[in-house]
Amino acid sequence: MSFLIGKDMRGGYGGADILNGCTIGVDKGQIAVVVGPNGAGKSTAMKALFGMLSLRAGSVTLDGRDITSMSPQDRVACDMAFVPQTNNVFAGMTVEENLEMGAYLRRDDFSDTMAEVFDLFPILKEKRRQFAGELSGGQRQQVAVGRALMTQPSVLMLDEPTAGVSPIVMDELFDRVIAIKKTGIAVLIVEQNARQALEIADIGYVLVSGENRFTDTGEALMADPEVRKSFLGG
Amino acid sequence: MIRTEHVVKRFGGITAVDDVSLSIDKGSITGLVGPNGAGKTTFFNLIAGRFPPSSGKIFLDGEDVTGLAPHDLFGKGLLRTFQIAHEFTHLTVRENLMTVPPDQAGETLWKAWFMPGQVRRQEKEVAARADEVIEFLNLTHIADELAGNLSGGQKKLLELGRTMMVDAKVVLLDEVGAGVNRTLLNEIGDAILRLNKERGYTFCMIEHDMDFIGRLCDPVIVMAEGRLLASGTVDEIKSNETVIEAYLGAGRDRAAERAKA
Amino acid sequence: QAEVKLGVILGFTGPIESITPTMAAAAEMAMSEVSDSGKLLGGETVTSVRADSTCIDSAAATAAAERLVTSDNVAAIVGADCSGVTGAIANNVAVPKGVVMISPSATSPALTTIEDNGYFFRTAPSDARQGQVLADMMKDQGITEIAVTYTNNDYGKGLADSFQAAFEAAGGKVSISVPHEDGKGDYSAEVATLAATGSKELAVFGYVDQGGRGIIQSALDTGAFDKFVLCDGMIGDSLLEAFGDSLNGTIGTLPGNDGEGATKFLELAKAKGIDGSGAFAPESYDAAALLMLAMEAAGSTDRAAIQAKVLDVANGPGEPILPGELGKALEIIAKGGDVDYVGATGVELIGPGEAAGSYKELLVDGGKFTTVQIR
Amino acid sequence: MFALMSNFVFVPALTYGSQLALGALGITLVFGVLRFANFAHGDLMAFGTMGVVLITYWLQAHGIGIDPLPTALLALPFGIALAVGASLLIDRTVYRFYRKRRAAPVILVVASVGVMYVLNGLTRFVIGAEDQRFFDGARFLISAGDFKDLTGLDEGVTIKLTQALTVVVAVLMVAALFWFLQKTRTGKAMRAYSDNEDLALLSGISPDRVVAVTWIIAAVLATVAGTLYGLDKSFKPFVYFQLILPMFAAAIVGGIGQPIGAIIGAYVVAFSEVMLTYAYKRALMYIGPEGWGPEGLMQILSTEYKFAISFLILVFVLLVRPTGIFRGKVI
Amino acid sequence: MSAILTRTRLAYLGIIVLLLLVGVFQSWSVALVMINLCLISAVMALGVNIQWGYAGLFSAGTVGFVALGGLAGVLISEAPVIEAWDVGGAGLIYSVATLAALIAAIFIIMSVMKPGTARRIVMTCVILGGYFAVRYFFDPATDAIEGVNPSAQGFLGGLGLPILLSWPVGGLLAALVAWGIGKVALGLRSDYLAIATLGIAEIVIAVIKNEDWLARGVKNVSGLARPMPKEIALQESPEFIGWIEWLHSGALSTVTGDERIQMLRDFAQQDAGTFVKLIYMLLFTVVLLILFALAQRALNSPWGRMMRAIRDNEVAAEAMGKNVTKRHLQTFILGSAVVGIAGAMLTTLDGQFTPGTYNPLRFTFLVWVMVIVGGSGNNHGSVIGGFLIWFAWVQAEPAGILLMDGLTFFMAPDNPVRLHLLDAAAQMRPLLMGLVLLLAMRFSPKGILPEPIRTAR
Ligand SMILES: Nc1ncnc2c1ncn2[C@@H]1O[C@H](COP(=O)(O)OP(=O)(O)OP(=O)(O)O)[C@@H](O)[C@H]1O
Ligand SMILES: Nc1ncnc2c1ncn2[C@@H]1O[C@H](COP(=O)(O)OP(=O)(O)OP(=O)(O)O)[C@@H](O)[C@H]1O
Ligand SMILES: [Mg+2]
Ligand SMILES: [Mg+2]
Repeated sequence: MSFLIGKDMRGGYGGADILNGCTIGVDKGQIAVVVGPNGAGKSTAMKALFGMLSLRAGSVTLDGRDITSMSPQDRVACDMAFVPQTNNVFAGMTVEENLEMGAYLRRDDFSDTMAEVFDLFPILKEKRRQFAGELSGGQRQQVAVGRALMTQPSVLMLDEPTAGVSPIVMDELFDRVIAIKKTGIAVLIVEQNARQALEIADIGYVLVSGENRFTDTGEALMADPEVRKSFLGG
Repeated sequence: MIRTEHVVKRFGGITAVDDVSLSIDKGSITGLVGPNGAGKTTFFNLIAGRFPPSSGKIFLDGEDVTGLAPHDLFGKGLLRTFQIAHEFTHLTVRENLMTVPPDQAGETLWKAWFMPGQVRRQEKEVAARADEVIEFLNLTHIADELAGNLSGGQKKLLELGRTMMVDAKVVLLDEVGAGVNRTLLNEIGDAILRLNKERGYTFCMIEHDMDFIGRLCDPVIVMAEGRLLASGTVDEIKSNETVIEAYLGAGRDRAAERAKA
Repeated sequence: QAEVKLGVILGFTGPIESITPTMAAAAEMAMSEVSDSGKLLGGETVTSVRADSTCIDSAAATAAAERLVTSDNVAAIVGADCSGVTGAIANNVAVPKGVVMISPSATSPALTTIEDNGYFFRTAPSDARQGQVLADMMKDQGITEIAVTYTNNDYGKGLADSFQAAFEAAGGKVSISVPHEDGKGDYSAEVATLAATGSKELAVFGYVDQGGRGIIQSALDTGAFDKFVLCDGMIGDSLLEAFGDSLNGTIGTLPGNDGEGATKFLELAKAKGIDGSGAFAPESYDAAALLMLAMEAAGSTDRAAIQAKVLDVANGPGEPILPGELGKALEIIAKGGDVDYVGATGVELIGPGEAAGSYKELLVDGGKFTTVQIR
Repeated sequence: MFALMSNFVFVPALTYGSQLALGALGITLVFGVLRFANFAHGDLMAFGTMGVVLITYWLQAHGIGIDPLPTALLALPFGIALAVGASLLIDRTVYRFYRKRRAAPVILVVASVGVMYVLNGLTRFVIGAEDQRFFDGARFLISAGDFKDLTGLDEGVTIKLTQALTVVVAVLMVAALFWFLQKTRTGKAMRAYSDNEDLALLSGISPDRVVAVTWIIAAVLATVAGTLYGLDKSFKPFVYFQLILPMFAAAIVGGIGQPIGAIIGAYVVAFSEVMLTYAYKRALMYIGPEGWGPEGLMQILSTEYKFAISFLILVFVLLVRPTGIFRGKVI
Repeated sequence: MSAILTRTRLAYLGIIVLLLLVGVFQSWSVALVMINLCLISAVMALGVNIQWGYAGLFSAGTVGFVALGGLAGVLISEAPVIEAWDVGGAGLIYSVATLAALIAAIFIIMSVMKPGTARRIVMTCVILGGYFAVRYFFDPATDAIEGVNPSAQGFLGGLGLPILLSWPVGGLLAALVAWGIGKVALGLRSDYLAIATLGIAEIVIAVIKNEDWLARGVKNVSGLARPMPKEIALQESPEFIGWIEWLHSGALSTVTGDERIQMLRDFAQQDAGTFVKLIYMLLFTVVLLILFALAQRALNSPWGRMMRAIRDNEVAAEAMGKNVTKRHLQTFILGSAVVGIAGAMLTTLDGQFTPGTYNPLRFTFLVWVMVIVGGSGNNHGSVIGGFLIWFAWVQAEPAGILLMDGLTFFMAPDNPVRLHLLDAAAQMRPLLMGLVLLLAMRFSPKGILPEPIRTAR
């Protein structure tokens, strides 16, 4: 049983179901990567895991506890963190305030964490007083990830964190993700930069039409010619 | 095709584009790369008339177009996509596409009122074209879905699709690849090549995926901190020390290391 | 037996909503007086059906009036209040349907000439007359220059115009004439402008519970003026309650020809817990009373028959009738006698069915209105 | 000269401006956090003040007071409680529904028009449409007479107690609100919520709490503004309802969503109304040589156009700075 | 698609039933009065829907355009006041000419001089000088005009043309002013545009209220001409009487003599009102149908699609070659013109022009409520909203009284609680109106007839 797992999830946005019984799980100290074509339901699955979508069937458990009907902000209190794919910064707040909001539930001194984030994304330190809405696409993405890191989560969920991010930062990011997982955190990533992501993945899911098509270790998926051809761009 | 002379753009104290002079050749597929915040998108916005440059001049096909409004530039055959998708949320995917063609008879009120025949005929043509594009982008099953309800990647596809609705001269693509499935992206690459070859479109594309750039673009221009850093063929760029330091990093080796770890 | 219904259409919501409840209560006071007397058409009771004129929304007022006339089947109408809606109701409902309406407060001179087929009356005199009276009064007081502010509607504007014409004809000078909108939050700009003329007195043509009061308050607060000249809409005890002795020396006019009717009305109202001094309350009482007397004179509640009798009961010859004497009046009429309804405001309807307009000159003395003379 | 300007221009405009400011502050706050223009704010003011008035009457009837200050200040907490209760209840029954459904702001605006009507009716239903005067206590801080005696000048400056009170309270309220929004956690959470609701959720911010706090503050502001206004002028529901337009104008001129903007905007509206229509004749006579006086009244524009002027200024400000004096929100 | 169709049909059916109920339980006459106002409201709502529903323009200046439409009623139908023209016409024309010269001068300075302090100084001098020059002709002229028989005239009068002409002219007048306003204000974003247009509307109304020479200002113009004979004229006209005799021949044949004359008189009185209202209804319906057809066709055409695209995302629309500014101006003018037509219709129906009526709460926000409750972006919705909200607005009042009566029927007639409640019954009107609004929005948050998703081709 994984640390965080969404089992046989079914549900959607009111019309036809988007998730058709998919299962996604990740363990502590693991990186799980979800790939799949556009519109497969990857983001939807992430939202479901985070309680931003009510499920018609299936369950979400965290550390053995059923949290299917828990509200998102309570999940934050359970040390889960999520970076959505779109709309993932407070555009009208400064970069620094964005990070502070990430630490909203923390009562301790979070200046260390902030320093770490600034280390990881030096550009943010430079732009700390600028409104996030005025940043470039890639910079915003960095703010978004930085905000999630501020919570010091035990589960970190990232929806396409590298979209629009320059190669050098992407590398940093993946390095950082590996470092994070090594501290015993469960990391769940949705990626279209699938090959890089699967390289570091302990477990990979290929999602198609809201169903699990393939589930295996990252390496194995990378090696599977069919997966490569249909989903990883050859 | 596009030429800029000493173009500068400042936002308050920030200089996003700093004295950029370059030209994009007719019929080329030019890549534009650079670290986050280098000013690429801003540069596109300047060319496409989203806002006027603080100083400098912009030429399209030899004509000075500095300060023209986006719709005027569209009329001159310049199309662009947005890095952060700008779909028409409450229109369906098909309607999103059908909105694009210019000079539709039905967009003039009195024709819409009093010449329904002509309008209907034209609508049919436009719809047919939209359906072709939809099919090409694998969006057929959601052709009637509201664009606001699409997934992140689908929205990017729609962005691209809009440029395929008209015969353009220049197309500016701002990270169409980000968030798009790689298999599909390859097909998109093919389409870009085809449009370039068969219809003579000029492309300028911002992209962070060097493989994709490598496959399509020649030449490649690198920007950093608002300035022009380098330009040349993909291979030249990839081996350029300053570019590696500022932008590419030691990506390849590190990935290999990681795989081992 | 069937009840007799009278419509009361006033602006219960809208800009003058703070004075209309008293007006309606006064009209209903007359109705209950008649009902209690048991003498109308051999013991009919009269009930009022209220409707909201909104004061400004002609369309809503017309709909409400239409309802009164065709659905509630009222015999006649007391109302409306503001001249705009009054005109709309008269033109579109009352006159076409042949229903008498008596307005207690629409004073616009323009209403004198509407094509009313004889169905529109008012117990409030036209502004033209009051302007003259005010001018005369001021001349007698030796005032030669005055600043004027009026409520920006046809009542205020009409009065200000006619006053200015009369005053200037008499050699006076209006230093400035400034409109004010009712129901606004602040009148300091108006008062500042008025004060800047250097005039010593301020004429306020407005409503006692509305902008007019705001102007006076602002003027007193800033010490700009301490003597005011008030029109009928401004006369009310609530003004004195609010400002008391600071108004001493202020003068004003109120329709009515002798103190007796007004005094009786005030007593009656007081007994019923109504503020009889409220703006247009006496006129409302008179309007209702007139309608019921006319009904008795007509011997039926037929609308056309009522119309034919209004002027008869309003004017002499006949026994003068004061407020509180409606029972007596009904009796006289039933016996075939003649009455001359005087009422609270000294009703005397002239030519086109409006009050002739004799006015009391009032002076605030010791925090009270006292009648100085009749004009 | 100084006295003249201060009496007729400065003091009244400052007072009116402060009254508007308190109202505009509430509007701007609700707009800033909940992202809709709350048309019911004027009537919320009236509703809360109604509570104050009723309690004041009761206190007065029992001879309880705090002379020279007005009794209403004692009753204020009760009025605030009433308004807070009402706005929380309204949020619960009306706005929450639309919020959960992510309705467009304009839907909320129209819902607030509905609330406006309901509160409107309710207030009058309880206390009536008539004027209520509930002011007691000392009237003047400095009266014209005192001032003349004090300084020997021949024009008196008057400052009413309520005027002073209004200005002081307005300043305090703004300072407190500003501090609260910029510096406290809850304040920042409110801004974050208004910026991006989903993401606020993902940061562990409880939307219900943010919304509740917003309404509580708005209700407090409304009641205080309403009470101060009522003390200075009088309480009449219709006027409160009419105040909504200048209050909106103030909030927007200043840049909606910006507390400081609301204050500045309110003073801009108030001062422009008074100053542009003021007849400068007498003032000029003081400056000019003895015996000299201008022909006309020296009025820039006549008072007929008082409201038009404040709106004209508003339009002008917007054309020069399209989102208000302090960059307001754009939705 | 068909679900939407049924919903639309049901909504219309519901409205018809409501009006029938009014006819049965109150009176047919009331029902007719309501229908006429409903029709006008529907036209207004249609106009606002064009602005908001199609293009997303948050214009809060509706009341100004209603007033301008109304003004057209006066300017077209009133007889010209010759004396006023005699005494003030020339002065007024001079002042207009001066104004034109001033504007020309401003443009010349703008084009000839370079921006800078010098230009600013010259500009200020010219504008100030021009202002006083205009006032120099304007003030005495208007004073003279206002002095002509002030209690009945005191204005220039109109053209003395049939009042029906004022409907298109009202639309044109509104369109003209909308063009000016749009040029200035349409660059503003949502709420800022709203407040700016609100302000401009206030200015328009202030001008109408205070410039007495134009249309008597707050002194009102009453007794406007009608497109058909007045009721009292009808009651006297032999043809009409003949027609009534024919219509009621059954009932009339049962009585004779005086009784018959009396009955005939009653019928004539009753039917004259109905006749007039029916004619109005017919005229209004024709206008509504024409405007509706045009609006509907526009909305469902590529033009409508383009407008919706602009509403959704201006930046993208601009990049797709749509001239957003121009289109905004176009819809703003169109919507305003429709509202202006409605304003002229309203003035015609009222038979008078009373500037005091023009209150933003009644004509701007109430119309907004109609559009939103009906369903913005849906023309049927606007019509339904116009009908429903006007219905609620008018019926909330008797309903309030009825409710209070019902609630207190068990109390003694002089029970103070009952008396207070009955006294406060008028206040039930806003309360009920608000409740209706909130309930309607609760049960269909996107409006009674939401904007359809255009899937079918
Ligand atoms: N509206 C604005 N106001 C202030 N600064 C801005 C604005 N838009 C962009 N910038 C700044 O200009 C710089 C260039 O931004 P731009 O979006 O052009 O970068 P980019 O090269 O496209 O980056 P990316 O690859 O991340 O998309 C950034 O530092 C950004 O913060
Ligand atoms: N708010 C919404 N309402 C209705 N349908 C939606 C909504 N969001 C997404 N969908 C639909 O759900 C499907 C899955 O969307 P989802 O965002 O989960 O895809 P994804 O796998 O993340 O794709 P991508 O890689 O492009 O981000 C899509 O077909 C989309 O049209
Ligand atoms: Mg996704
Ligand atoms: Mg970019």
